[in-house]
Formats: sequence, C-alpha cells, structure tokens
Amino acid sequence: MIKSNNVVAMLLAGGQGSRLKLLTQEIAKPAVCFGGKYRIIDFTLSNATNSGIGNIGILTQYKPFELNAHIGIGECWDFDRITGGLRILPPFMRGTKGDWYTGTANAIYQNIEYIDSLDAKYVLVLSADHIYKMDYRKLLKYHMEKDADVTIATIEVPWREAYKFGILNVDSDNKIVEFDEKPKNPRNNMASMGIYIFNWDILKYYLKKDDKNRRSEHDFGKNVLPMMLNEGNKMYAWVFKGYWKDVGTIRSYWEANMDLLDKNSGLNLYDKDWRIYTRTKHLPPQYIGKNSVVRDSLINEGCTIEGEVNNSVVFSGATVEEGAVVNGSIIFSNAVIKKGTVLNKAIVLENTIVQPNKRICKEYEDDICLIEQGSVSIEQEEALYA
Amino acid sequence: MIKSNNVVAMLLAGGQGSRLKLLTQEIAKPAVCFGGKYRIIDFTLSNATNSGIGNIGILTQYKPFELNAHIGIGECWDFDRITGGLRILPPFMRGTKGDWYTGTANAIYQNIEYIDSLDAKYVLVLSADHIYKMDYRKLLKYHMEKDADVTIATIEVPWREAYKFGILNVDSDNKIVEFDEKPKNPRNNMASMGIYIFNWDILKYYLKKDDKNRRSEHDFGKNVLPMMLNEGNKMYAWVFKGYWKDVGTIRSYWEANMDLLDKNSGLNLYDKDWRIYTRTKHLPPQYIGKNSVVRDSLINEGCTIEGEVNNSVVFSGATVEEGAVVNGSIIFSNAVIKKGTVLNKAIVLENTIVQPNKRICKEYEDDICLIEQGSVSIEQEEALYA
Amino acid sequence: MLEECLGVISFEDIGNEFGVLCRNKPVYMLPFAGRYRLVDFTLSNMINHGLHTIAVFTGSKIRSILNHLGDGKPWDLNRKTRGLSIFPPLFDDVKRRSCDIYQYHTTEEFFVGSKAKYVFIANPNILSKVNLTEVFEYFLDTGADITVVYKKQNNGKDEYINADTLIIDDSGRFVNIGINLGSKPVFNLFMHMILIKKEVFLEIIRAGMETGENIYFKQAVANYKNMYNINSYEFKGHVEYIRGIKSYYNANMNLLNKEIFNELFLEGGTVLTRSEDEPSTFYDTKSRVRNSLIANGCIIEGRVENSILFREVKIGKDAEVKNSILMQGAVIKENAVLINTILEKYVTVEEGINIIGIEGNPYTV
Amino acid sequence: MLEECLGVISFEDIGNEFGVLCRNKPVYMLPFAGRYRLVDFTLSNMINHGLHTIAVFTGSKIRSILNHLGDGKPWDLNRKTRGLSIFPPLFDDVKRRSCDIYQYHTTEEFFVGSKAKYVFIANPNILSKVNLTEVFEYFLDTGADITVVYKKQNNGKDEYINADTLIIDDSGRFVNIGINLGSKPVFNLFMHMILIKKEVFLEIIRAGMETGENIYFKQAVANYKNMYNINSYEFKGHVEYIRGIKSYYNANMNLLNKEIFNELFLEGGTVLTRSEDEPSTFYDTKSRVRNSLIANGCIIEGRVENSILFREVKIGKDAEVKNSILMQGAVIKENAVLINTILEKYVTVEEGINIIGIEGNPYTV
Repeated sequence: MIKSNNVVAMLLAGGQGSRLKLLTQEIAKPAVCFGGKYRIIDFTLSNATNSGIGNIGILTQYKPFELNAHIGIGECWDFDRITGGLRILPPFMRGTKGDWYTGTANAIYQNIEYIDSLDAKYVLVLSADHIYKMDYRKLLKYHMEKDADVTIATIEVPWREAYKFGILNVDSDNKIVEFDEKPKNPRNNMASMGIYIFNWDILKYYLKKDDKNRRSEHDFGKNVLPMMLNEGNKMYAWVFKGYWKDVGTIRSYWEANMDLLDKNSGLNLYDKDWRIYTRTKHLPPQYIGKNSVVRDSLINEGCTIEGEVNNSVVFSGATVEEGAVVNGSIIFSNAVIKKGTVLNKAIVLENTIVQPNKRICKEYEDDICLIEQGSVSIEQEEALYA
Repeated sequence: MIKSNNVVAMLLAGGQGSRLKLLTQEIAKPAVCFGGKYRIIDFTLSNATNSGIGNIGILTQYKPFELNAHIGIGECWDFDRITGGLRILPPFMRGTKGDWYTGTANAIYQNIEYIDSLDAKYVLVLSADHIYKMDYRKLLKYHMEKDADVTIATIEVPWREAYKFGILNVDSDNKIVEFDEKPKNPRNNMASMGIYIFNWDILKYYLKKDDKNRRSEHDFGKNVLPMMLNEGNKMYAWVFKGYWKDVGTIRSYWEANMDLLDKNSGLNLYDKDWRIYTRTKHLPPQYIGKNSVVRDSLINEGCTIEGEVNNSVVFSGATVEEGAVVNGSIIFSNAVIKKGTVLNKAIVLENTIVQPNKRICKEYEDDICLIEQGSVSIEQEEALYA
Repeated sequence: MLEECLGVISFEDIGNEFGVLCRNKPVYMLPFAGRYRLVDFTLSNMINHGLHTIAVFTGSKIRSILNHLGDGKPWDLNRKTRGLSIFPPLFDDVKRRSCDIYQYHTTEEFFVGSKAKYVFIANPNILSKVNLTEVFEYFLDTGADITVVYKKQNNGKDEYINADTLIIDDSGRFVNIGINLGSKPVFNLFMHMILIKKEVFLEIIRAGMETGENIYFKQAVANYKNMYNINSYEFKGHVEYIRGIKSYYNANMNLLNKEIFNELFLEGGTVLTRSEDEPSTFYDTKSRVRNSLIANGCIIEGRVENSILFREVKIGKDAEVKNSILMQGAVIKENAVLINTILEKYVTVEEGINIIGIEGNPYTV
Repeated sequence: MLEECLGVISFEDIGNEFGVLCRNKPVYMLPFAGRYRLVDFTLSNMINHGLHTIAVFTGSKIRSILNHLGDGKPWDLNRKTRGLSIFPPLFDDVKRRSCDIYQYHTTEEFFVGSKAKYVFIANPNILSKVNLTEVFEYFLDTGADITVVYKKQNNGKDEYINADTLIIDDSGRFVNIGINLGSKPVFNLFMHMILIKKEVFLEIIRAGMETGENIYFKQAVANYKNMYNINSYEFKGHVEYIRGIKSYYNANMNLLNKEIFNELFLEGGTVLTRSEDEPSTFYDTKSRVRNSLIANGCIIEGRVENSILFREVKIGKDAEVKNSILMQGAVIKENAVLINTILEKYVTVEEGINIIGIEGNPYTV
C-alpha cells in the first residue's frame, strides 16, 4: 500500500471493573451489557470505526472469553480486514519469561513491536470504559495543528465534582502547564477523559524510560504523562463537547442507561451517520401484546412484552408477561418477568427468571437492586445494593 | 444453528523451538518459514480446514507477533467465520492472578470455558511443529468406531530411531496397553505423533484432576495420558500412513525442505484436493533470466533468477544474480545472492544480502550453514552450525 | 451428511402479481416480518441444516439480490472454496432466461465440478421450516433418486388457486404435477422442494436440453418419472406461499399469531439476515402499541394496532396505524391515519392525511 | 483525501476483437501476466490510493466478474458501509445497456447517497500505474470541475489506430475528444480516466438523459465543455491499452522487459488479485527456462523461452515452448512444440504435436 493509515489506536480493555459487582463477576467491564443491545466497549469501537481508524489493538487480560467472543474477528465494526484491522493483544512471553500488563503504560510498552510493525506515526490511546460518541479525527487534527507531542481529550465537569477527576491546568492556548490528580481544591474543571494522542516516536522513548523506573506504576496518568510534562514536551488539552459518562459504578451505570430515555441527554443512538455497532443476534422483531403498555422505554429485538413497561431499557429476547410491571429498570437478555410481578429500579441479569406475583425493590426508594443471573427465583425484596 | 460441528481442535503453538537457533530467535517455531512459501503451522491449519474442522483454538504464548500477523483473522485457511472459526488463545487473568501455560495439558485446562462454550463433544489436540497431511476425519471415525475415550495418532518409525519417540505398546486390536517414553529397548516402533482425540467430558475430568496434582508437569505425554491409561480408560492407537516429519532441529528442517524436491517423498504439494494454504503476499510471477539455469528446485512468486539454482528451495521475492550458484540451499524471502557467489547447503535468512563473489560453505561438507538476517555482508566462509 | 449436498435457490417468474412492490426486485426480495427478505428463510434453512455450498439463480432483476447477499458474510457464506455462487442469467439468451433447465444447463460446470453427490432445489417464494435433515434421511433411507416435498392443504377451494398440486399414489410415489383449480378443498401443495441425486439431476438437465421438450425442471421430472425412483415427503408444519399482494399481506399478518411466529422464528434454527445496526425501538410517553410486530430502530409516539413495522419507522404523535405493513423508513406524521395499507420503503404520510384500504384487500402505497 | 472519492470502473464494449478469448467474458476479465485479470490493475490502483468505495459496471457478461470479485476479500473490499458495489445492466433495457450514461443514470441513488464529493472513472482495459494521489492533488490545486488523464504517444501511425485522442489547448485545457486515424505519429492518447466533482457528474448524467443527445459519458463531457472547467493531466509512465489479440499479446510480452515489469508490479503499490494457493513452481532436472515469467504451481520438465506461463501449467519432458502465452492449467505433453501461440485455460497439447503461429500474429487455441 502506498498510503497506510498512520494512526494506530490502542484500546485498554483489561479492566476488571470490580465496582460493578455482579455485572463483572464473570466478565471484563468492557463486555458489560448496555443500552438495550450493546456492550460498553461497542461505543469506543464504533467511534474508532466511524472515525476511519484502520488499525486498532485491544489490550485484554482479565477474563477475556466473553469479550473475545463478542469481538470475534471484528466484523461487526468492520475491522475484519486483511491488512490492519483489529487485533486482540493479550500479554505474552518473550524467551522464558512473561509479563502481565502491570499498568496502562506498561500494556502499551509491551506491544511496541506491534505498533512498530504498523508503521505508526500517531498512537491514540483509548479506554473501553466510557459511553460517548467522539470523532477522533477532530482530536488528531487539533493535535497536528498544535504540532503537539501529546494531546489529551478533556471535558468540562461540574466544579463540585472536579475533585474526583484528573484535572488539567492549561494556559490561554490550552497548553498543559500542570496535572492535578483528584485535587482537593481544583483550580480548573477541565478533566482528562483518558483519551490521549501521542507522536509515536516520543511515546516510545518515554515508555522505555518509564519501564526502567522501578518505582513507577507504569500508568499514563500517574507516571508517564507527568514525566513528559516535566521534561518539557508540548502537551495540549482538546476540549470535547458532548455526552460522556464513566460507567464505573452501579449508580452511574444505571444513570447512563436512563439517559438513553431522555431526548435531551445529548446521546442520540438514532444518528445514521454515527451508528453504534454491536454483534447481532439475528432475532425477529419484538412483539407487543394485545393489552400491553410501553412508555418512555427502549425495547430490543426478540422481546415479548405483554405487561407494562415504563422508563426502562429491555434487552434482546426478554419477556415481560401479562400483568407484570417494570418501572425504571434494566432487563438483560432473555430474562423473564413473570405474571403479576412488579419491579422498580431493578437490574435483572441475563437469563434470570423472576417469579410471578413478587414485588421486588421498594417504590420511590433510591437504591438500585440487582437481580442475579441464573434461573433462581428471588424471594427477598432487595438483592445486592450498590 | 441446529447442527453444530461438535469437534473442537486445539492447536498447541506456544513452542519456542530453541533447537532451531537463529530461525526462532525472533519468532515462535510454528511461524518459521518452510517449503518456499509456507510457515510450519500452515500444514496443521490446512489439515484442519481440509478435514472440515469448524472450530480451532490456537494456544500461543511465546513471541506471538509474527505468528499472530501471519494468522490474522484466519481468512487464508477459511477460518474467518462469524460462528466458530479460529480463535487465538493466549494465557489470561482470572481475578487478580494470571497463569502462563505451564504444559500442554495446562494450556487446554486453562481454556475449558472456551471449549465448553462451543458445546464440544470431541477435542482434537494438535501440535504446530510437524510437516504432514492428515485427514482428521479418519482419526475421528476410527475413534468413534472403537468407541474409545482417547485415540492417539501413531506412525511407524524406523526401529533404530524408535528410542527417540514416545512409543505405544498395543494389543492385537490396537488398544493401548503401555506408554514407553523414549525407551532404550523399544518393544515396538509405533510412535505417538502428538495428535490426540478425546471425548471432551472425559478429558475435562482428567484435566481438572491433573491440575490439582502439584507434582505434575501438566503435560499430555508425561502426565495426563499415563494417568488415563492407569485408570482404565479405553485408549486406542490409530496408524497413520504417509509423510510426517518433526522439524525440531536445523538438520531435520533442512531435510524436510529437501524432501519437497523428491517426487517420491510422499509429500505432494500439488494435490488440489488437499491444498496447503498460507498468507498470500500478492507478488507477481517469478522471472527466469536469459542465461539462468534452474534444476530440481522450487521457486516461488516474485523471485528473479538470473544465476544457477540446483536442488534448492527459494522463497518469495528472492534474487539470485547472474553468475551466482545456489546448491542444496534454502533461500528465504527477499534475500539477494549477489553476482558470482557460490552457496552450498546454506540457509539464508529473510532480507539477507549475500555479497558478491563469495564462496560460502564448503562443497560436499555435511554441515548446514545459516546465513544471518539483516543486510550484513557475510565475510567468513561458515556461519553458525547446527 | 447434508454437507454432501448442493443447495440451489431458483424460482419461477410469477409475473406482475405484486404491482409496484416488485417493480425493481424479484418476489423473493420482498421485505418480510419487519426485517427480513423472503429469500432469507430458504437460505437460512439450508445453512442451518448444514448445506455449505449454495447457488442462487437470480433471475433478471439482479441488483437488489447482489446488494442483499453481497459478500455473504451474514450467512457465513464468504468461504474460499464453498459458500455462495450467484448466477445471473446469460444476457445473450433473453428469451430462454426464465426457464430453469436452461439456467442449470449453462452452469453445468458448477454442478459437475463440485464434490457434492446430491442437489437440493428450493423456491424462495415459499416459506417454511422444513426439517431438511429429516428429508435427507428419508431420501437416503428410501433409496430414492428424487424426493419431492409437499404439504396437505385443506383450503384449496379458496386459496392456492393455480398452485402446483402434487399427485401421488397410495405409497407416496410420484405420479404427476397438476394445478389446483379449486374443485376440491383438500389437495397436496407441491412445495417446490426437490432433493435429487446429482447424477440424476445432470441426466435430466441434459435430456431436457437435448429433446427440447422441457423448459422447467419440474416438467422434466414428471416426464421422466418412469426412469427414476421418485417419492414424496409430507411436511406438516406451517407454509406461506407468496403469490400476490394478498398472500403477501396475509403471510405478514399471520405472524401476529404466536404459534406461527414461534414456528417460523424460534424453532428449527435462526433466520439470518443482513443487520443494519439500528438501536432499540423507542416508545414515547404517549405511544399505544397493541398486537404488533415492531422491528428495531423505530420511534413511536402514536398508536399502532395489528400491524408490522419494519426498521426505522417513525410514528408521530396522535397518529394512528391499524392492520398495516410499514416498510423500512416509513414516516407517519402527526395525526395521520393509516388503515389496511402496505406502505413502501421511505414513504412519508404527511400530517393529518388519512389512507384507508379495504379490509382483506390492502391498499399499496 | 481520496477517501472522499468514489471509484467507478466502467468500460466501452469493444466488440469481438478477441475471438474465442472473450466468448464468455468481458475484455477486462482477460488473464494477464501469469496470475492477474486486467481489471485487477485498475482496482488495485484505486485501492492503493485510498479509494474505499468502488462501483463496478459489469456489462452484460456478468458471471465471470461475479466469480472473480466474489466477496471482495482479496481487495479488502468486503466492508459494511463502503467497499464494492457491482452493477449489472438492467435487463429491461437491453438496447441501451452498452451506453454508460444510462447505466450511471439507473444507479443515481448510489451516487447521491454516498458522502463522497468526487468521482473517479477509469476503464479497466487500460493498464497503468497512474499516481491517482497526484492527479487528485492536481485536480484540487487547479480548481478544476473535471480533470482527464492522457499519455503522449509517439507511435500513433502504427498502433492505437481508432483510439481516442485528447485534444487540448496550450494551457492543457480540454478542447475535444477525437479519434486517432494514424495521420501523425505523436498524439495524446485519452486514457479514459476522468476525475470529476460529484455534483458536476450528476448534472452531466441528467442533462445527457434529458436531452437524449449523449449515450457515452465522454461525449457528454465534450458537449458540455463550455459549462465547466475541464483540464488535463499528463501521465508519463507506461500504458498498455488492450484493444485486440495483438495488443493483448504484446502487453504480456512487454513484461519480459524488466523496466516495464518493475513499473507495473514493483512501483506504486501492489497489484492485488484472488490467490489460488498454488505451491511454488517446480523445475525438474532437465528443465531449461529462459527469459520467461512463470506463475506458481507449474511443473516444468521441458524447455521454455520468451513466454508467459500462468498458474498450474505443466510442460512435459523435451517439450518446447517459445514466444507463447499459456493460460492456467495448460498442459504441454512430451515432445510437443508450441511457438507464437496463445493457449487457453486447461487446453492440453498432446505428445509430439506442433503448434506454430506466425511471429507477431499469435495463433489462439
């Protein structure tokens, strides 16, 4: 090829996401279901496809079976290419010893050969934990215009929440002058989104340097980026406008699902020019019964709704029987809500059969209850709390 | 799907192959080039395709970049399927700890979930280190006819070499009665080919049992198979007739390449019903010059031959300049043999430029010389010896 | 075992029974059940029963099927040596192009070159979940040269007029193929499925071409019936035979019957089609949907009853849709009313407009 | 940037200049250079320069191109939203089918629906490695509505009779398209490559259809030349224009010239084609091969000189092949002689047979 795509995306998908509790007991966080038919990683993968990224390496390490099965050969995101395309990059052995990925930067460090083999000029580091739609070309364009060594995507967060984030202090040109990791008294509300674009030759130099530092945790935010700033590299902040949510806790996960039911949330799934792709399950259309009521809800293929569904997200193949009422809940694939049962603010895991005539979770209660996987009947009013 | 292929092949491709020296310095043994256009693993992968195997897991661990790039999404072997197909299975983490594959059986043990997810009835364990053509359906058919728990593919080896192999002692029905690992005084010349077919439920039981045994090396030949035999499982030997070569040393590697030049070796690459597939490089046809001589040799696409080539295997894109003479040698891709140079029994690594007017390796000498990779001129008469 | 069988999808041109619906596409490309094309059913059934090599004889309207099948990926038919072969007619012989014998003849190389021993021919305009594995076992067990599949129907007086009737003797042996003229309620509907030994298939094609007596394969089978052992397999499940707008409309509406829906979709393997990656369907606060099949990607703000909505349909506030089929991307604006109507792809019904067809005889827009 | 450009592969039907070679296939499907088809060059050049959406207008002999392009995998064109579109002609309008304007008109939806802003049209019967990136930059820099590509030839008296001539003024501005009648040696060969703004392309198609004045797009461009800014790009590399058996034979033989071979294969991107997974070619003890291009999968025991051997050719002991092109699977048995001949796919020349064509006017078997 004469023209090769000189951007290589590296998607960090090794996270365990233990704060998502039951949701990540068996699978990696990026593989958690979201939004009626997706998994969390679909958003980042689709952003990459829609941004015309030709090469993407997915760094995995924690319980990857379901994630690997979901990604397959990448054909859903159009990454099943003969040249370039998607490659899953787990840790591996060199000679007789092997290293697990010990940090975000270390994961990239261990795959220097992969990136080199693609003749990369820029490396785009992504994380698979967020729900958002972003055209990475805009970030790259900004990076090139600023002639930067590193550009970090940032988003304005409410001042009162800024203390939770990595805050970037910048000059009038948006050049980064200081990193402020979870500051008690933030001087800025511009938070790092964990999305970085690097000039590859520079990043490679610092990855190697960081690897030699025994005291480093080999993390971008904690080690590599501060080191690069200290050594005088040109680092810029690019400001992203739009919906962005870290779904790291049960609460934020539930909220992000509910955001889909709000036309004004800023996250439009119906935009044909920016499809979110996922693995298709080849299910027939949904059937809405003779006496059912469905309001303010997302219902997916293969569902049978004969009861009442309000303010809820229902995944593929789920069944809501006659007389059952589902309010403010998230029902995963193939779950069955039996006759007469009322659910409020519940998350019902895959394949769960919720027995008839139960009232699960209190009404108007702020807690979110998780109903466990497996065809076990749930007797108690509340299950695990977030 | 109503009918799913109930055989899952597991291909052990983690070997370092250190006895192949320079050839495996940078890559795993299964990725070593062979026979003008192939890599060693192509033979086993193509056997699987041609045998109608629908699911194949490739267990990798040692320096997998080149191997992964070679395999890609498996499209060359027609394994780029949406359901089933080929999956690369490196080690991974469960919870906070991860385990490298510690033995052949351990590698399968760690992927029990993968095999279960495919609803396997039989598991075919293969190794990626051998050159041979085998219809695994025949092995499976035999296994089913014998109603065996395990069937091991065997081949008759010359009596004088039997001490090098794992020898199977069988009764008149080919039922295995004893394993004899590298026996000093073999009572049989039926050697295990390292190809096993198991009933999955039985194998799973023994893998779990073996995993609990702290003194086990978690190896099929040393631990799992003897344990299964001790415990009275029905184990049969199936006899394979045909070409088979372990290319574990430089000498056997060289010999196996030379076998391709012998019509009577039993390894016919031209059989359209049993193609050996590999990744194509999209090169134009080879050019044979006005004064060149090519005899008893295999020449691949993209080569330019202006000199003399005898009894040699020349890989894609290699050049033999005018006046150069290549005898009994293996020339890897894009190597250049400059004017007037004479090579005897040499293995010239990829991209090597052999300077003009040299005489490399002695004639009629039994040693095989390896000429190193990189565009370095070779000054000494001999390089590394096998 | 069905791996040893070639699948052939081939249809008889049934002319212009479909009006505008088939102006640019063959009947087998009609949208069905919210997200499918008719041909998906035959294709998926073949794949689900292990047929790996499938030839599609497209007929003369080629573009839509090329676009739909494309690289064959959704059906995992993008294989190196087997997979999908698409055979458009040869342009040089426009006159003879609708005759299947001639089409098979011009692709004889494909059949001869394959290692398969059997050929299974099906008509994509007839939807069913025939258990092909069972048919194949029956075919092998009975040592037949040809097995044809039929369904005993008991509404031959009202429906299926002019449909092919399979005439068999008491032992199920093939006697002839006739036409149902509606004189009797009960008749054997010939389902246009033929399982045949490849060598016999080739013999019949050659004899058909040489004698010039047959232009349709089914005719040839009937003509040569004494030369071969031809028996029949009775299918007892649900069949939809799409022969015109009315049967097309009814076949869609029948899906609101749960038993039929389950038989076609949930039993006997998944129906595969090309995914268009729509999000879930959104039901707004004031939506009222009853007894309807809704595909993904719709946004519903109004009322829908007894209807089939294809992908990306939009129903505006206070709009009413009843007993209708709305194809992909149709838009019903606020206060519009649509009853007993089939709405074509991407058609918009403007605010306040009423379109009302006659019950049992849907209006097509 | 070329990502914003649609690639269109379209050809003019040049009739029966190829005898048996094109009985069942269009000219662009002729085998070339041992393992390619002519169309591979145009297709690969587009891909190598970043065109991701490519439409192929097949003409009426469709089966061979469908089989060759198949799922588009070897060209990485099996994409979801972009990739390959194959447009066979509409059968209903057989009369108008060879006219490209009409073909473009019937696929207007494809062009309108694409986000691309530019259209690049090329004729697959003309082989070259034109640097499309450079052409595109020239087109943008000069602010042209249309840029056409030509090559200055100096053998117009002997070759290229009846080929299209590009007439331009001193500034390179388009004046007209004429025909070379051989009166002058030097002329500008119109390479049938047109880069055009999509909106202009659509305007010309519509005007062409409405007025009925134009049936070929190149005619229309000439007719509307005063309405648009049309300039030209001079290509200085090697061109092969395949217009008949002689030019086809010469184009193959020219590859034995190392400079031409290198320009077509080693410079400016790889030429992609479908792989057939043959092993390397085996040269037996008594083989004598000189100045020849040999594809993979051949087994050579005899003598070969100044020839092109396609895949899987077998040359028996003491056989002699000279100045010939042997297509895939051809077999020359012991002691046979073949000189100045083009041998079709899978043709066998039996033991001791001599086939000798006239120099410069190859015999076709």
